[in-house]
Parts: sequence; C-alpha cells; structure tokens
Amino acid sequence: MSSPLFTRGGFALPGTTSQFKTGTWRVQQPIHRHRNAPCHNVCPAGEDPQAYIAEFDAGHIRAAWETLVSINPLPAITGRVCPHPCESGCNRGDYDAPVAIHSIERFLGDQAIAEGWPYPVGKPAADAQAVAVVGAGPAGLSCAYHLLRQGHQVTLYTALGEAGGTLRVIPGYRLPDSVIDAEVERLLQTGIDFRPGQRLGRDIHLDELRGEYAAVFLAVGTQDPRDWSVGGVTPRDLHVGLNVLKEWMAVGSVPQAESVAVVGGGNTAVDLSRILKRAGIPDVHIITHNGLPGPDSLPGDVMRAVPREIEQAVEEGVQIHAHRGIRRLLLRGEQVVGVEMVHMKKLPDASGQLKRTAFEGTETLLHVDQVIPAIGQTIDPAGLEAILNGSAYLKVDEWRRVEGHAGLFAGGDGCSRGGGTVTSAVGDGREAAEAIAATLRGEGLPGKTVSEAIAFDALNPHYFEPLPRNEQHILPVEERIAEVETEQTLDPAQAKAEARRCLSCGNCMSCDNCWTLCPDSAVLRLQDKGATEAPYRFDYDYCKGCGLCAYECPCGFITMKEEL
Amino acid sequence: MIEIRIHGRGGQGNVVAAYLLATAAIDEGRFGQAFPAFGAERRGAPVVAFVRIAERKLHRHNQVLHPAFLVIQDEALLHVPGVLDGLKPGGRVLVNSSHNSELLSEQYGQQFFALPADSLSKEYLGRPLPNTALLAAFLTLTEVLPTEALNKALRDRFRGTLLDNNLRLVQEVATRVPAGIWEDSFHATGT
Amino acid sequence: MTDTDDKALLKQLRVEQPRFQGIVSGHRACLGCGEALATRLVVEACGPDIMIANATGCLEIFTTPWPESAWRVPWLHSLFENTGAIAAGMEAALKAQGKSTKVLAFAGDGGTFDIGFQALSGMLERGHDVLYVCFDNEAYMNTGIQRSGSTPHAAMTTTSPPGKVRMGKRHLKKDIISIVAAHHIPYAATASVAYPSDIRQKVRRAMAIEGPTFLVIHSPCPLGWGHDGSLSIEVARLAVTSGLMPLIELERGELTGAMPIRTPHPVSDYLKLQKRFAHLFADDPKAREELVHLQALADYNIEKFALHSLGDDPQDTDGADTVTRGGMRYA
Amino acid sequence: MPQALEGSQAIARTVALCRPQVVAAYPITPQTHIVENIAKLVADGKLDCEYVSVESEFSAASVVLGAAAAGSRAYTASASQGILLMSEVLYNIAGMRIPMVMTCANRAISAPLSIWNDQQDSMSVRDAGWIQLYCADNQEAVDTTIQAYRIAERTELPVMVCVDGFTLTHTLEPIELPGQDEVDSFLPPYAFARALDPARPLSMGTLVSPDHYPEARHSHHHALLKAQQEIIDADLDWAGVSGRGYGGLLRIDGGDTAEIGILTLGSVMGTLRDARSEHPGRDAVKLIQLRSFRPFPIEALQQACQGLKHLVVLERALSPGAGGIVGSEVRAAMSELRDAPMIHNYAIGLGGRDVPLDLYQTVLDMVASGGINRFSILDADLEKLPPEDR
Repeated sequence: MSSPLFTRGGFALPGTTSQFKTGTWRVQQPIHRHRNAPCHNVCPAGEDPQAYIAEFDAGHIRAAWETLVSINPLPAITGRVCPHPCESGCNRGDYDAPVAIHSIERFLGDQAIAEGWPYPVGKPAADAQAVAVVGAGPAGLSCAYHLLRQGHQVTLYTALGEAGGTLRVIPGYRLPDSVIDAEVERLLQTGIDFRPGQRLGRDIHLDELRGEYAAVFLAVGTQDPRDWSVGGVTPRDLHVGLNVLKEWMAVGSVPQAESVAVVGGGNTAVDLSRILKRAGIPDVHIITHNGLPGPDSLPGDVMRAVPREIEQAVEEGVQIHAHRGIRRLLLRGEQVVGVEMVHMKKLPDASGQLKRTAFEGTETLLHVDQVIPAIGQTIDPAGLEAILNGSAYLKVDEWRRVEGHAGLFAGGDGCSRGGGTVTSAVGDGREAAEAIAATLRGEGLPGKTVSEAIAFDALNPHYFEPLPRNEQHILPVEERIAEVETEQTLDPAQAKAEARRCLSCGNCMSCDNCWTLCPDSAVLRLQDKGATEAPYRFDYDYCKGCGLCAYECPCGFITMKEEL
Repeated sequence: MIEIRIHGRGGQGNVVAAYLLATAAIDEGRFGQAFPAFGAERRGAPVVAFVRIAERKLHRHNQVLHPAFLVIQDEALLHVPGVLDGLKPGGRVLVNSSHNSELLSEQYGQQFFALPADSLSKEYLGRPLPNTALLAAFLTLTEVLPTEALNKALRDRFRGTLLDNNLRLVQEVATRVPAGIWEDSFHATGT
Repeated sequence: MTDTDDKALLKQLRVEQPRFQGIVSGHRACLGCGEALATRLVVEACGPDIMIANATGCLEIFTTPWPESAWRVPWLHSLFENTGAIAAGMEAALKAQGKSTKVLAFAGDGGTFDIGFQALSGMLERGHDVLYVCFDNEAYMNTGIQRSGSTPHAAMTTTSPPGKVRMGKRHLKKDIISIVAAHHIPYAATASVAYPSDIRQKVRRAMAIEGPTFLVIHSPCPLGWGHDGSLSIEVARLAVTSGLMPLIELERGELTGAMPIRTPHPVSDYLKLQKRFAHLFADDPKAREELVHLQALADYNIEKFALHSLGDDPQDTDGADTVTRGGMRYA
Repeated sequence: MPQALEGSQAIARTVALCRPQVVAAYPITPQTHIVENIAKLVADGKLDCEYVSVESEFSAASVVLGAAAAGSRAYTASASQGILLMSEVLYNIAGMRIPMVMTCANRAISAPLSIWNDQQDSMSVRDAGWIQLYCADNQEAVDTTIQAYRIAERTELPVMVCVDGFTLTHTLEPIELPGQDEVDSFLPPYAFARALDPARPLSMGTLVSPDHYPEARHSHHHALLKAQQEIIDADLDWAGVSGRGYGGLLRIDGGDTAEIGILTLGSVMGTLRDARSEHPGRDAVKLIQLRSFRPFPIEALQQACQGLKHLVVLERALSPGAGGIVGSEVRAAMSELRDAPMIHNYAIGLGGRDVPLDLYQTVLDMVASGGINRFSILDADLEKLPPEDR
C-alpha cells in the first residue's frame, strides 16, 4: 500500500475517519434481542399485550386489535371477565402501578365492535380438511376460529340454542349479553359452520363425528353441579349456585330468604352473592376456604374470583368470611338455620404442597336462612362415556390431545389442565387448533418451551415517568342495579394514555435512546419507523462494543454478546 | 549636517519639539531625522531628544554625541550633570529662561541665548509649553530653516485654536529674537 | 439479503441519518467516551454553518489522526491554551468578511479551567460572538489523568494519589461557571451528557445569542474515572442527581434556570461506581470524613441552587430524559 | 514627496495600505506605537478592519492565526518578551503554513530587564519556521512590509519583518509612502487556499504520526528555502512599482576589489554605510546587509563573499555559551568556499547600547591588528565587571 501524500500544513479532508473501522476494537457486540414481556408469559390465552399495546401506542388501533385477536378472538369478553394475571405480572407494578392491560384489551374489543372490524381470517379452501368442534363456549369458539386461521373447514356444534356457552351465565352487570352477541356473532361470520341445538349423545355422536371429520375438539364445559354436603348432611331444598344464576338470568327470580350464605370463592360464588344483593336479599355472606386477594397472599390460597369483582361485592354489602370452613350445618329439622364455621388456612406441608388446616377453638356460628353451594361443576358425561371411562374430566396432554384417542382433542372446563377461566379456555382452544393443524399437516407438534420473561431489573426505568393508572369508571354502589354494567370502557384518551404507560418490556419502543447515546454514531436509524420492528441497525464497522446502548436501553431490548 | 540636542522634562513636548524641527526640515526638502534618547522615564523626569538636519539622506541611526546646538526647555536642567556635555566647540545653547543671555554665557562658559519661553507660551497658549517658542527662536537665530517651515509642521500636527495660538507665538518670537545672529556658528560647526 | 446488498444499505443509511452529522464514525475515542458523545450532541444541535477552534486534548487527538479527520465542519486545532483567542480570531475574520457562520470553541477542563483560562476570559470580555464549550472530564486525561482545577475534591489522579496522609485531591473543584458568568456574558450554563435534550436546548439557546456564550458539559471518562464504558451515562446522571454537578443557567451573571433534582441520591451512589473514589470506601476515618465532606458539598449545591424538585416536574432530573415510543429525543 | 513620519507611524500606515482585515495586539512591555497607530486609523475610519485588543501576546498571535485560517489577511506586532510569550503560537502558525505578516520591533530580552533595542527576541524564534526579514531603515521597513504580504501569501509561510525597536521605530525620518493604487497593483486580495469554510470543511492542526512527521518538516524546510526566489522577486517587482529596491536577500555596498566584508542586519547597517561613505579607503570594504535571515541565503552569501580575505559579522544578539548566532551560520556557509575569508564575529549594541559611527573604524582596526576574533561582545567594557565575572 502506498503511503498517502503529506498535505501542506497537515490538513485533513472532512469525514475521513470513516475509512478506519473501529469495529475491530470490539470484544462484545450489542444485539437486538426480543425478550418476552411478563404479561405475555402469564397470559392463559397466550396474548402478548406488549405487542398490541405497542401498536396502539403508535396510533395503529386496528392493527393493535388485529394483533390481539390473532391470539384471542374474544377481547371484549375477556377484557371484562378475565382476572388478568397479566397485570399481576406487569413490570410496571414494580415502578408505580401495573398497566391496566385488561382495560386496554376491552377498549380494543369494544372499538372493533363499534367499527365492525372483520376478523383477520380468510375463507378456507373448499377441499380443506374439516374439523368438528363440540361446544360453543370460549374454548370451542377460540378453537374454531384458530382452525379457520389455520386453513381448515370448521363445524361448530352446541347443545344450546346460541353460541356462548358458559359466557351466558355470567351476569349482565359484568358481561352484558349485547357484548357477547356482538363479539361472538362477528366471530361466527368468519366462515365457521355453526350448528346450534346439537346435543352430544342425543343429536350427534362422537363416533360419527370422528368418522366424518379429520379431527374433533371437545369443548363441552361443565354443567353438573358438584355434590355438596357437610359431614354427609345435605339440607333439604338445596339450591345450587349455577342453577340459581341460570334461573335469575332466564326469569329474573331468586330463592326467597332474608339471609344467605354462599359457599365458594370463585366467580360463580361472587356473581351469585351480588345477584342476590341485587334481588333484594339484605344479608348475603360468602364463606370461602381461601383468603382475600392481597399483597401477601400465597398464589394457591386466594379466592379465585377476579379481585376487582370481590372488591365490588364487598362495596355492595356482601360479607365475605375468608379462610373459613364449614364444620356443621345448623338445622331445625331439615331446614337450615345457620352454619358453624372454623378458621382455616392453606399451609405448606413438608413437601411444600399447600394443605388445608383448620384451627381448633376458632369455631363461630353464622345464622342464615339458606346455604347455597357454588363450588363448581363437573362434566356432563352424556355421549362421552366411552372416553371418560368413569372419570370426572377428560384427560388431555399438553397439546390438548385426549389421551388414547387419536384425532380427539379437548379443552376448556371439564378437562385436566383446565384453568377454569374464560381466558384459559380461549388459550386451550388456540393451542388445540395449532396442535390439530400440525397433526393434520403431518408436522411435529408445536414447541411448548417459553423463554423466560424479562425482569424489571433488566429495564432502565430512569427513562420513564410515573404516570397514574387509568381506571375504568365504576358505577357507585347505589346505581348498581340489575343488569346495568358496573364498569365502563375507557374513553379513547384514557386508553391511549394507558397504552403510553407500557414499559415495552423486552421489545424496542423506537425511543431513539441508542441512536442518541452512541458515542461512535454506530447506531443507525432506519427511515421508516415501525411500531413493533426496531428501526435501528448496529453499524458493526464502527461499534466498539462499549455497551452504553445496552445499559441505557429503557426496554432491555439490547444485550451484549461476547464476540471472539 | 547639523546636529541638535534638546533637553526637557517628560510631558514638556520634548520629542514633539524634535519631531517638529525634523519635519520642518523635511518639508523644506532637506533631510531631517529626529529621535528621542530612549528611556523609561516618567512625566517630570529629564529627557533628551536629537535632531539631524542635512542636505542629503543620512543612513546612520546612532545617537548624537557632539551637537552644534543645545535647546534647553527648562533652566533648572542646567544644574543636571551632563546637560552641556559634548557641545561642539563654538556650539550654542538656547535656553528657556528669563535671565540675561550674557550672564548665563559667562556663568557656564558657553554662548547662551535666553528666551523667556514660559511667559511667552503662557501668554499665547495659556500654559507654560516652551517648545514652540524655543523652536521659533532657534530658527530665527540660525536661519537654518524659514519659520514658515515650522508653521507648516505645526499645521500638520495641530488644529484649531491651539494651532492658531502656536502660529501667533511663532510670529511673536520671530519679532523678539535677533535674526541670523547664529548663522555663522551654523556654518562654523556644520559638516 | 446478500452481504453486498447489506453493505450498500448500511452505506446509504450512514448518509441518510436524519440528523446533522458534523462528526463521523471512525474516531479513536475510548469505549463509552463521554466527551465523544457530548461533542456529537453539540455539533448535531448546531448544524453545518459553524467553525470550530479546538484545544489540544483527547478530542483533538482522537478526531484528527492525519490524514483522517472525523469532522465535517471547518475545524482548527492550534494549541492547548489559546482556544478562546483562536476562536476570537476566527470570529473577527468572519465579521470582517461579513459572514454569519457561528464560531465554536471546544476545550477540555484543563484547557478551560487552567491553561486556557486567560484566553477564555479575554474572549468573553471582548464580547466575541463565540459559543465556548468545555467538555469537563475533571482531569488531564489526554496526558495520563493528572489533576486539573476541575478535578473534584478527594478524587484520585496520578498527581493527586491517595496515600497514608492524603485522600486524593486536597482542593476543591474550581467554580468555573460562576467565574465565567462574572464576565457578565449573556448566557452561561452547565450541562451533562446524561441529559442530551437539555444539551440540545442549551446549545440552541446559546447559538441564538449574538455574543459570548459558555457551556460546560460534564462528560465522564471511563478510563480516568475508572468505570465501565457502558456506565458513562449512569455515572453522569448520578453526578447530577446527587447534587455534585448542578445543571444551571446564568444570564448576565444571574441564575435563571436550574434542573431540579426529583430524588437526590446519596453521593456514595455516584462515587462507588468510580475507581477514582475507591479509596474513600476504605476503613479509614479520613476516608469517612471525605465521604461526608463530599455529601456536604452536594447538599450545599442543592441548597444554594434550590435544586429540590417540588413534585414531579417534567424538566427535573427524572423528567428531563423521559423517552416515549417513536420519540425523537429532540428538545 | 517624502513625508516626515516616525517609524511606527510609517509602518502602521503601510500595514493599512495592505488592507488587513484583522489586527490583534497586546501592549507588552515594551510595545511600539505601531498598533496604537493602527488602532487610531481604525477609530478614525481610515482603515476598515477588525481590531482586537487581546489580553496577551499569546492571544495576539492566536487571534491572527485564527483569523488568517478563517480567510482574512491578518497582522500583529510585538517585541521582546512578547515574542517569547507568543513563540509557541509562532511555531504553530508556521507549521500549519498559514500566511501572515508581523512586525517585530526588535528589543532585548529580560533578565536583566532592558526595554532597549537588540535582536535577541527574533533570533530566539529563528527556528519557528517563519521567514525573517531585517530592515536597515524605516523606508526599507515600509517597503519590506508590503513585500512581506506578497511573499507570505505566495509561499503560505508567515513573515516576520524585523525593525530595530526605538532605533527605527521611534525615529522620525522622511518616508515615501506608496499610494493605495500602487500597493493594490502589487498585492492581490488575500485568498488562502486552505481557508476554513463550511462549504469545504477542512480540518487543520491534526496529529501527525512518525510515519509522516519528518516529511512534514522536510516540506516546511524546503518551503523556506524555495521562498528565497519569492523574496528576490518581491523586491524586484516592488522596485518596479516604487522605484526602491533592496537587493533581495542581501544588499551589498562595494565591489569586487574589496578584501574586507562587514556583514550585519538591521539599522547598524545604515550607520556603517554613512561611515563607509565618509571613509577614504571605502573601496577596500564591502558592506553586506543580511535582509533575509530566514531563509538563510547560503548561495547568495557565498557569492557575495567570494574573494574576501576577512569577513566581520556584527550582530545584536548571541547564543550564550556558543557565541554569535548569525556568525556561526555565516561561518558554516563560508566553510564550503575554497578560499574562505577569515570570520570575525562580534555582538554590538546589546540592550540599546548606542552603536556609534566610529564602529566602522574600530572593526577595521581589529581586523588590521591580526589574530582570530571568534566572538566577543565588542562594546562590553570589562572594567564594569567584578574580576571574577569578566
């Protein structure tokens, strides 16, 4: 190489250091690495709230909804009824308060309803393989939709006269029928062959379905109340929770009483107790083994109802006796006049398993006219006898395959591995659809390993400002009557403001921080700034690998990788 | 060539006097050179300046060691050692003094001409600035240059009332001082 | 995409960056250099119609290894101690030529607080239309980390080493901003590389003023301060949030702005990240005393400039660097 | 028609005729009237330039550096301690090859403190890489200043015009000041090819590694050597305009018959010239005025000294512990001649000591007395020293 000619006085031409590649100095390199947000990892439906909130924050509402419904086709519904574990997982909880993900989800669902946005799914090919889905509750609907997205023809059966399944027994103050109708009907218009009034074991038969369809997904739910007694004693005139709810929703009546004890800590118990209050019963109690949700609760020892529902029930006057078990029914003849309760708690045993323990000497009496158990239901075995084989639920593996029955899949309530929530049912349906599609294509089943969610420590919270959480408007107690919806959808400004609170955990938020802070101008910005794709390139010709960008990335999206 | 040494005090316009004299010579088409004896003196201290007037260009830049004329702006300087040193034989001394020229000549053993330049300058300029009066007297006594040459040099340097007063002072001195009485000495001492 | 296509894309991208690139890649600054970053931010905010006089120092060395130069604006390095005068000469020349190009002077703390102080003072006094930017990394880094007038109290340098009887630098950091502001210039400010938007705002404010303006930017030196290059911003930020490096603005000598501190950090949070203060964490009463002393200096600043944020101010130490999705972090 | 002008005034007016755009100066002790006169010209609206009253000589040099680099014709003047204070900048200006002109009103260097004339100041920065031109009288200072701008701008080298302080700067003499049109015809507007300009943003003052530093020095050295022709041309061309020439690198009085040469720089030459012209044996003596000390005109000197038996070098500075500065260089230059003259080297007129007319005879006597006079301070009276310091 010839040596450059010396310039008079030693001047240099502009911008010529660019011929010197400082990238050779580097021993570690920054890379963009998408990491799961905790909200994503804990969502039973498999939603990635970070992804759709990013779209929304970037101003693309419809794209946000489409991202959302690419996983969960029922956001208006789950946005209302889901206990939102996403928010418990949200890293923003470590900063000020979690992002109100469920409110954003609901807002997007409602927006789609209002705008009539069609679901992002095409018609299946005429010769596509057909799959039958039995049951049109959240699991069935989700599975049918995702099968369609996978290119299959789908026939959706339900014993009921309309789609919705268990959604239809959620009281209207929480989930109005109009919302179910609006979301479910649009979903059914996507090309699902919907056949109502087809009861398994009566109108349709599993064997025939298995013969007719390439695969069958069972999402039959649970209808039979669990047996309930206290020391073998069952009161006469026993009303069962779910039935009381159904009756109220069908004809608007409830059992006559002055005081009622509802037994159970799930949503049915809470819904029922609030219905009883709305029906005019002055004195309504909930007795539950579990504790009220609180910061110190053990995960397995908390009432399963949605915390905000519990809170609202208390506001409405429902008295909750948490960590109480029923020792004895107080009877006058066969008529219940009260219960004897005892303090109890779940404590870890030697193996670490939580185990219920009652404490001697803590017994108290509660005088009530009625005791209504709301402790859950089991599967109706009609038409499934051959595969249940006496079991109370369908045994499935992690791909929702019914064990021992090729081509048969199941999800939602009534299965092993059931999450017991609408959202987990939606997730079951999607996972089953993916497994069915893979199986029918003759491919391997989808992987189930989930990468670890990014922790709060991996973010750089300095770049965020504390912002108040946008709460949905809740009706004052005196206005909470009958079926009027208790909580209102966020208005657009609130929803946008709430989306802005997202810390974009593990994903680029195009904030320009790396571009701004690189001392070597080795971060290049692309002209088109996407909302979800990082619009930056590392210029490894010059990057010296100092790691400043990684340390200062607010979202933990940049990591340093050792280079050899 | 004639060489002149001018003695004064800082602030009395000693260098200006030398410059005026050389300027007058140059304006007359002669060669003139003037320069101070360089010192770090402050106002009031005795200072010295030199003038050379010649018919052709001089290249030298040495100090004047043997002047033909001394111009002394302050009588008191006569008591400063060395003021009269180096005067050429037959050289003349013009001094700002109200004393009698003959008495001074007798006292110092040199030929003196005393001009009461302080009182004259007070009268015409409003303050004792003896240099213009002494230059006018020098030119009148020696006739080395016409006094008009001095007037021209003054016009180059001063403006307005100050100039007018100086010009009137030159005229006044020219009438008081005998013209040409030092012309001989100029020729006697010239090179 | 093929390798060639990718190279072509990169090449195009480098040219098309949506900001003014007055200083380009390939300069020889250390990893995580605060001064390189601060310089880029300043030049970016100025735009192309400028001319720079640069003092001797790291910046000069790492940007102009002949025959290369990182600069894309006219730039001249003369000596260590005359940057104010060089800039003054440039400004006088441009004025004589009737040009409006703005002259900038760049110098480190040594070239500003110490050896170049006289030229700076003269430039300020004569009212030259020059923006003088001091990149303050608190020691002579180019020559091997020797103590300067800007080195903070108790810091270790090669000429203020701690030992049995000494705890690093015995003297205080020179209050340059007050001295500069005492020249009654229209605008003088302190800034920190941890707050790029603040730097941009201050540069633009200064650029809009005809007359001498002064900006000192606290710029960590990973080598001289003994911290990892990835921590340069974190360290700079803690200097501000601890109160040791108050970000203030003075107009005609009067305090007109100060970035409030939302949550003052203890100075030890700042000090413990840097090896130059490691001796202060030894089990030694002198070390403990100096730690308390430094905390007292920070508290003094907080009190003197009333730096305590009243509520969450979007311009305070927590608000001023807030990012948003898709947000160009321009002021 | 010549005008009666003090040296400083004449130089100031000449500088103004060269249309400088930026002038910077500091009143170091001692300072001349040059910059005061320029300031007055600016104040009176007679010169349109930026006059920067800096806070030190160091900044004076720096301001003109910045100004010249930024595309303006620049000027400063200094002397003595001022030259030493700005010496770092002087090296810097020259190394960056920035053209400009400064006047050095030569004076002694402290300590002991002396405010009077000698040439120790400019001699101390002889290696700064500037062109140094020494003037014998004020007319030459005027003409050389104009030539200096053309030389500087054509060679991209700075030029120091050395004028004896007090001896010339404070002396009023008849001066022919050229007309503005004459100067304009000789000196085109300043156009510096490497001027700082946002439209062509060069970087100046870079770090040069050992790979190129020797080449940089070679280039600078040869630029000065080549500048000899520019100095000659400028003198000839300006003579064409003004009618006054100074011999280019050297000015020689006397012809080939001379056996004794006397070489000096600055105003001493004028005094010698008068002395020689008044001396009966003038044809035996040749006077050589070294106008250009840097570049040092070796060939021209060798030619001028051909045939001399003795060469007396008189200078107003010294390198203590070595001897004469100019003398050493002349001696080295003569060493290449086959019949080299014997060199006699004296310092004279240090710290303002008057250099009298009879110096001429004194040196002739010294030569006639035989023996080697390697170096001494000719006018030092050793009786004034305690015996142990003689």
